Amino acid sequence: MAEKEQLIVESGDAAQPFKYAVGMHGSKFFAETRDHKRLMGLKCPKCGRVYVPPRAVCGKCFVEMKEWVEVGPKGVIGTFTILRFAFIDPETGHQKPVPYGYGFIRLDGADTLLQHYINLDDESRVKVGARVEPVWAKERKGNTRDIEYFRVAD
Amino acid sequence: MDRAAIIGVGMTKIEANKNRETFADMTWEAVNKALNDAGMSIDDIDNVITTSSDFWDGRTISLMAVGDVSGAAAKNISCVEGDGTYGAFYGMMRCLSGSYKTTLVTGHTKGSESVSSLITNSAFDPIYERGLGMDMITACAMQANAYMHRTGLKPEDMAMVSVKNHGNAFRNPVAQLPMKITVDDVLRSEMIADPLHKLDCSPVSDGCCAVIIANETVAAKFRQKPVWVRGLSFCTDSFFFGDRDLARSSALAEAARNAYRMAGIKDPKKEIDVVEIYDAFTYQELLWLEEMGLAEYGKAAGQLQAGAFNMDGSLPVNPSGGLLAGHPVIAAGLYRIAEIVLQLRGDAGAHQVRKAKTGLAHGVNGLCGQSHCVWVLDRER
Amino acid sequence: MAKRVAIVGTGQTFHKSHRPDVNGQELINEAVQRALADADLTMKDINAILIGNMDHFEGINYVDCWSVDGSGGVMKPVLKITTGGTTGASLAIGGYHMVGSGMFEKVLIIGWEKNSESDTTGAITTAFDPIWDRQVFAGAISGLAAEAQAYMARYGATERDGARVSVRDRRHAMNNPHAQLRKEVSLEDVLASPMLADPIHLLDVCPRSDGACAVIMASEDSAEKICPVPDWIWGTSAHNTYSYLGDVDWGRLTSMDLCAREIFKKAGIREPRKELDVIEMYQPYSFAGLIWIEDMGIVGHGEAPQYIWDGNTDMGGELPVNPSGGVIACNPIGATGLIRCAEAAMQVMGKAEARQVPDVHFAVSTGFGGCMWTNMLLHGKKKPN
Amino acid sequence: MIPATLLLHIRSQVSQTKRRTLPGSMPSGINGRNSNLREEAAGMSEVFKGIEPMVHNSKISVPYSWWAGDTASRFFISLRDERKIIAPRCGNCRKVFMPPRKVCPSCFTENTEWVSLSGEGTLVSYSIARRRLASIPADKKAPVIWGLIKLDGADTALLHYLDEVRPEEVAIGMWVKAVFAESRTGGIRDISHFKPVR
Repeated sequence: MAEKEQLIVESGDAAQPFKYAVGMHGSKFFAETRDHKRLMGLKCPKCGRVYVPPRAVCGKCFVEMKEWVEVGPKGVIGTFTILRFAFIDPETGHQKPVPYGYGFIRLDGADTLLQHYINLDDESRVKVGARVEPVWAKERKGNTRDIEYFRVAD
Repeated sequence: MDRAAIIGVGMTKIEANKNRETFADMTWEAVNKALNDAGMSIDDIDNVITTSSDFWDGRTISLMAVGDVSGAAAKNISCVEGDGTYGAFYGMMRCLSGSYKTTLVTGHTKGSESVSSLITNSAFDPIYERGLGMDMITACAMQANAYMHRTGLKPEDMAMVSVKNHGNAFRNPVAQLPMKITVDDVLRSEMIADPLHKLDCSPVSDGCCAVIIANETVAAKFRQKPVWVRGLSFCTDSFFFGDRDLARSSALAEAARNAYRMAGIKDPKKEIDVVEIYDAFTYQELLWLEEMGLAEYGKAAGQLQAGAFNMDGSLPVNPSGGLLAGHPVIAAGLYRIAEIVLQLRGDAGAHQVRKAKTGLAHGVNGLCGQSHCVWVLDRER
Repeated sequence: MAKRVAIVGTGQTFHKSHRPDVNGQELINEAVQRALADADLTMKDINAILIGNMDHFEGINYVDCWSVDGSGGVMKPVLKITTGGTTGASLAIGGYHMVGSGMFEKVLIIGWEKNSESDTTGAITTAFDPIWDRQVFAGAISGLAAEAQAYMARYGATERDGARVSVRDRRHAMNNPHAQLRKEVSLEDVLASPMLADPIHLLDVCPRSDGACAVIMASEDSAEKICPVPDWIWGTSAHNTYSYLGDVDWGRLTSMDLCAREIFKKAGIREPRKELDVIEMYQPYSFAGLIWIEDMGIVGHGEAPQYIWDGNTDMGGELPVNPSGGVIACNPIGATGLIRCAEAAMQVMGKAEARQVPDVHFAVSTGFGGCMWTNMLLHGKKKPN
Repeated sequence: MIPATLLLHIRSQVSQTKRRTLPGSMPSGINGRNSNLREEAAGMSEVFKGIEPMVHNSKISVPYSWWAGDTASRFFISLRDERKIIAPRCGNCRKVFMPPRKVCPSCFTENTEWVSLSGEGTLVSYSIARRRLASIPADKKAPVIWGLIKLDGADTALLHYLDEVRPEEVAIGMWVKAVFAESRTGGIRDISHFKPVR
C-alpha cells in the first residue's frame, strides 16, 4: 500500500515586523558607544550593584536608578560557549552561520554580564575568567554591533 | 469562598506611540501609580500576575520584560496571555486559594511596535483560513454585517457610539483620542471594511494598567477604600465563525448570566449603575450591551439615541471614552476594571458619573468576541 | 475558605518527533480524551479549561480561542497561561489556584506543543530581549551550555559526569511507552556524539517533540469520589529570578533554590533527600541533572556527580529522578512541565506501571524555562492539613 | 555575522493632531507627543537631554510548516484531485462540519463518515476590505470580499473569498457556488472563490 499523503501548509516568507523601543536608558547607552566608544552602566542607589545592559529599575531593590557609571571597556569572560549547530535566525528567517563564540562578559566595574560574540581565532584561550577587550566597529550606528566582538586580551 | 476586593489601580496615559518607553518603563509607571493609590509598598504585595501577549509584544515569554519592574524578583509570578480582565481573574483566584493575600496584576501593550493586521491574521486557523488574509477589522466587519442584517441596525446608529465615546474622552486625562465629531464625520471617514469606517474602529495604542487585588482578610488594612468583586465569569464560544451565530454572542450572554448569578443580580438593567465595555468597534458596544442583558436585542441603538448611555443617562456606558478613545489591546480590559474602580470610589474626576454603586467591566479575547470576561464590582461589600 | 486540591486524572499523547497525522487541535484532543477516560469523567463534568503553549513554535495567536474544538472549551471558561519553558508547570500551578479558590470545582489543564512545525531554536531565540540579547543568543542550548561551563569551572565537574545523567534518563525512558526516545545509550555514545555547543553533546540534550498532556484537578469536595487515591497538591512555587541572561549567577540555579526552600518550608520537609520519594524534573539537558538537584537541596554544591555515580537517582536508588525518562527522552515544550506534573501524580496515585517507584508518599515536579526560572509542585499521597 | 538594523529615529514634533493609526495598518511613524510623565515625576528628563529615543527595526521571521493532519489532508486532496468538496459527519449528532473536523466539538467523538457536498450554498455574512490591509495576500487587489458560506448539506459555514461580484451586489442570503482554482496544490485556495449563482 502506498504511504498516505500528508499535506503541509507553509507560512512561506511571512514575517511579523516590529519596531522595538530601545528606551531612553538604552538610547543613552548606545549614544555613548556610538559617539564616544564608552560603555555605561547604571548603579543602584540602594545595593550599589552596577547593571549592564542599563535599565530603569534595580529589580532586587525595586528602586529607580539614576547614577550612570562608566564600565569596561575590558572585562572577563563570566561564562561562554561555542555554537556549532545550525539554526534559523528569527530576525532573518535564514540559517545563522556557525560556529561562533558566545560569551557573557563581566565588564570591569559592572556586576552583571553583557552577552556578546567572542572571537575564536584561538579557541584554547577562550576560558571562564579570561580577560577580554572589545573590538569596536569602524562605523558605529548606536547598537550592540558598535562592538564587533570581544577578543581575549594579551 | 472568600471575597476579594480591588484596593489600588494605576494607569499610564494611553498614547499612539510611547517611543521613549520600553514595556518595563510603562509597567514601572503603572505599578507605582497603583501602589501609591493603594497606599502600599511593594513589600505588601505577595504575588504578581502579568498580562501580556507574546504575539503582540513580538517576544516569546513576554513577561520576561516586566518581572523586575513589577517587583517580582523574589515573589511568585505568572503570566496570563489574553485580555487583562482574564489576568485579573487569575490574580483574584490566587488571592482566594489560601496561598496569597495580595496580587499585583499588570497588563501592557504597545500597538505602535507591531502591525496589527498581521498579528490578528495570526489568530486565524493556519490550515483552513489564514492564507485568505483576513484580520481583526475585516473579521469584525463580517460580524457587523451579520448583526445589522439581523437587527436592521444602520451605519448612522453605530456612528453614534463613536460620537459619544470620543466625546466622553475629553474628560478622561488618560484617554488617547478625545474628539468632537458628528455622526456625519464618522460616516464620511474612510471606509476600511464595509460597514466599518475609520471612525468606527479603535486606534492603535500604547499603555499599561496595574490593579491590586486583595483577599477580604487584608482588604481593609491599607489606605484605599476597597471595591468589592461581587460576581465574575468568563466563557468562550466556538472558534470558526461558521460554527457560531455571528450576529449574536452566546458566550457573552452566558458569562454575564453567571456573573450576575454570583453577584445576586436579578435585573441588571436596574441594578448596574455604570459600564465600561470592550468597544473595539462601534457596533460592539451595542451588541455587547444587548447580550449582557443591559438592552433588548436589537434595541440598544434606540436607547443610545435617547441618551440612556450618555454620561448623565440612566446607564452611562464607557464614560472613559472606551477603546474607541484608546485601545492598548491586552491592557484594554484591565483599564475597564480600573475605570469602574475609580467610578465606584467616586475618584473619576471630570468623568465621574452620578450614583455609581455597582459597576460592570468587560474584556474580550479572540476574533469577533469569541471569549468574554465580565466583572461586577460594588462599592459595598 | 480555600479548598484543598488534588489531581484526579492524567492523559498524554504518545510523543513523537512529528505528528503529520493530526493538527494541533487534534493532538490536544488525544490528551484530553485520555485524561477524561483516566478520571472516568466527561466534558460535561469539567467547569473550566486552562491551556498553554509557546506562541512562536506554532505561530498561532490566541491559542486558547483557536483550540476549543480539541480542548472541549466551547461555551466554557478557557484561560491561557504562557511563561515559556515553565508553561506546563505554570499551568499546573494555575489549575491549583483555580480549584483552590473555590471558583471552579473541576479544571482541565492542557499543555501542548508541535515543535515539528517550526525551527525550535529560532523560535526560542525570540524569547530574549530584541535589543540586547537576541542577536547573539542561540536558543536554549547556548544558555544551557553557558551554565554547564560555569558549573564545571566552579566545581570541577566533567563532561563524563554530565553524560552519566543522560545515560540514566535514557535508560529510564525504556519503561515509558509515552516517551519519544526509547533507546539505551552508553557513556561513550554520549561523549562521542556531535558537539552542539561546548560542552553539550547531541546526546546530552532533549529532542524536539510533538505532544500534549492533560491533567484534571478537583477540589476536596469531589476528588476522593472521582479517584480512590488522588494526588494531593501540597504546595506550589514559581520564581522568575532574572530579567536578562547577563544577570544570572551562572553555575547555580537560584530560582530552584528559592522554590525548594519555599515549598519544603510550607510542607515541613526538613531533609528532602530522605523525605521525598521521587522527582520528576524539567531537566532539558544532562548537566542540569547535576546542578539543579544541588540547588533543590538534595545534596550540597559540588556533590551531585558523586551522588549520581553512586546510583542514588537511578530506579531502585535512594531518590529516583525522572522515572519517565524525563525531558531528555521527549520535550514538547509547552506540555513538558505538565508532563512532569502528570508523571509525579501517577507515581503518587500508583498508576505509573513499569516506571512505578514503590510506595511514593511525596513527589516533586518542576518546570524550567525563561531566564533560568523554576516552577515547582509538591505532590503527596496524604491530604494536606 | 548578521548586520543589525538599529535605526535612529528622529523624534517628530507632531503636536496633538488627532491622527490615528488604524489597527490593521502600519503605524506610520510617530503619532503625537509623548508626555514623559514618569520621567518628569522622577526628575529624569535632565539625564536624557539631547538623547534621541531609538527604535530597533526588526522582525520575527520564523518559517512555519503546519501539518494538515489526516482529516484536512483528505479534504484538500479531494479538492485538488477531484474538484469535490467533502465533509465529515458526526455519527452521533449527524452534524456535517465545514471546515472538516476530526472530532465533533459537541459530542467529542471521532467523525468517521464523509459526505459529498454540491459546492453551492447561501451567504451567511461577508466582509469587504476597501484598502490593502497588511494581511491580504500579494495576489489580491482591493476591494477583497470574504464570505461565510453555508454549503448545502453542511451544518456549519466556511470562510472563503467571494468574487465575480461587485461589492454593492453582495447580500446576505444570496446563493453562491464554488469556483475551483486552475492550479491546485492541496490547500484551502484550491477553491479559488465562490461566485453568485444568478
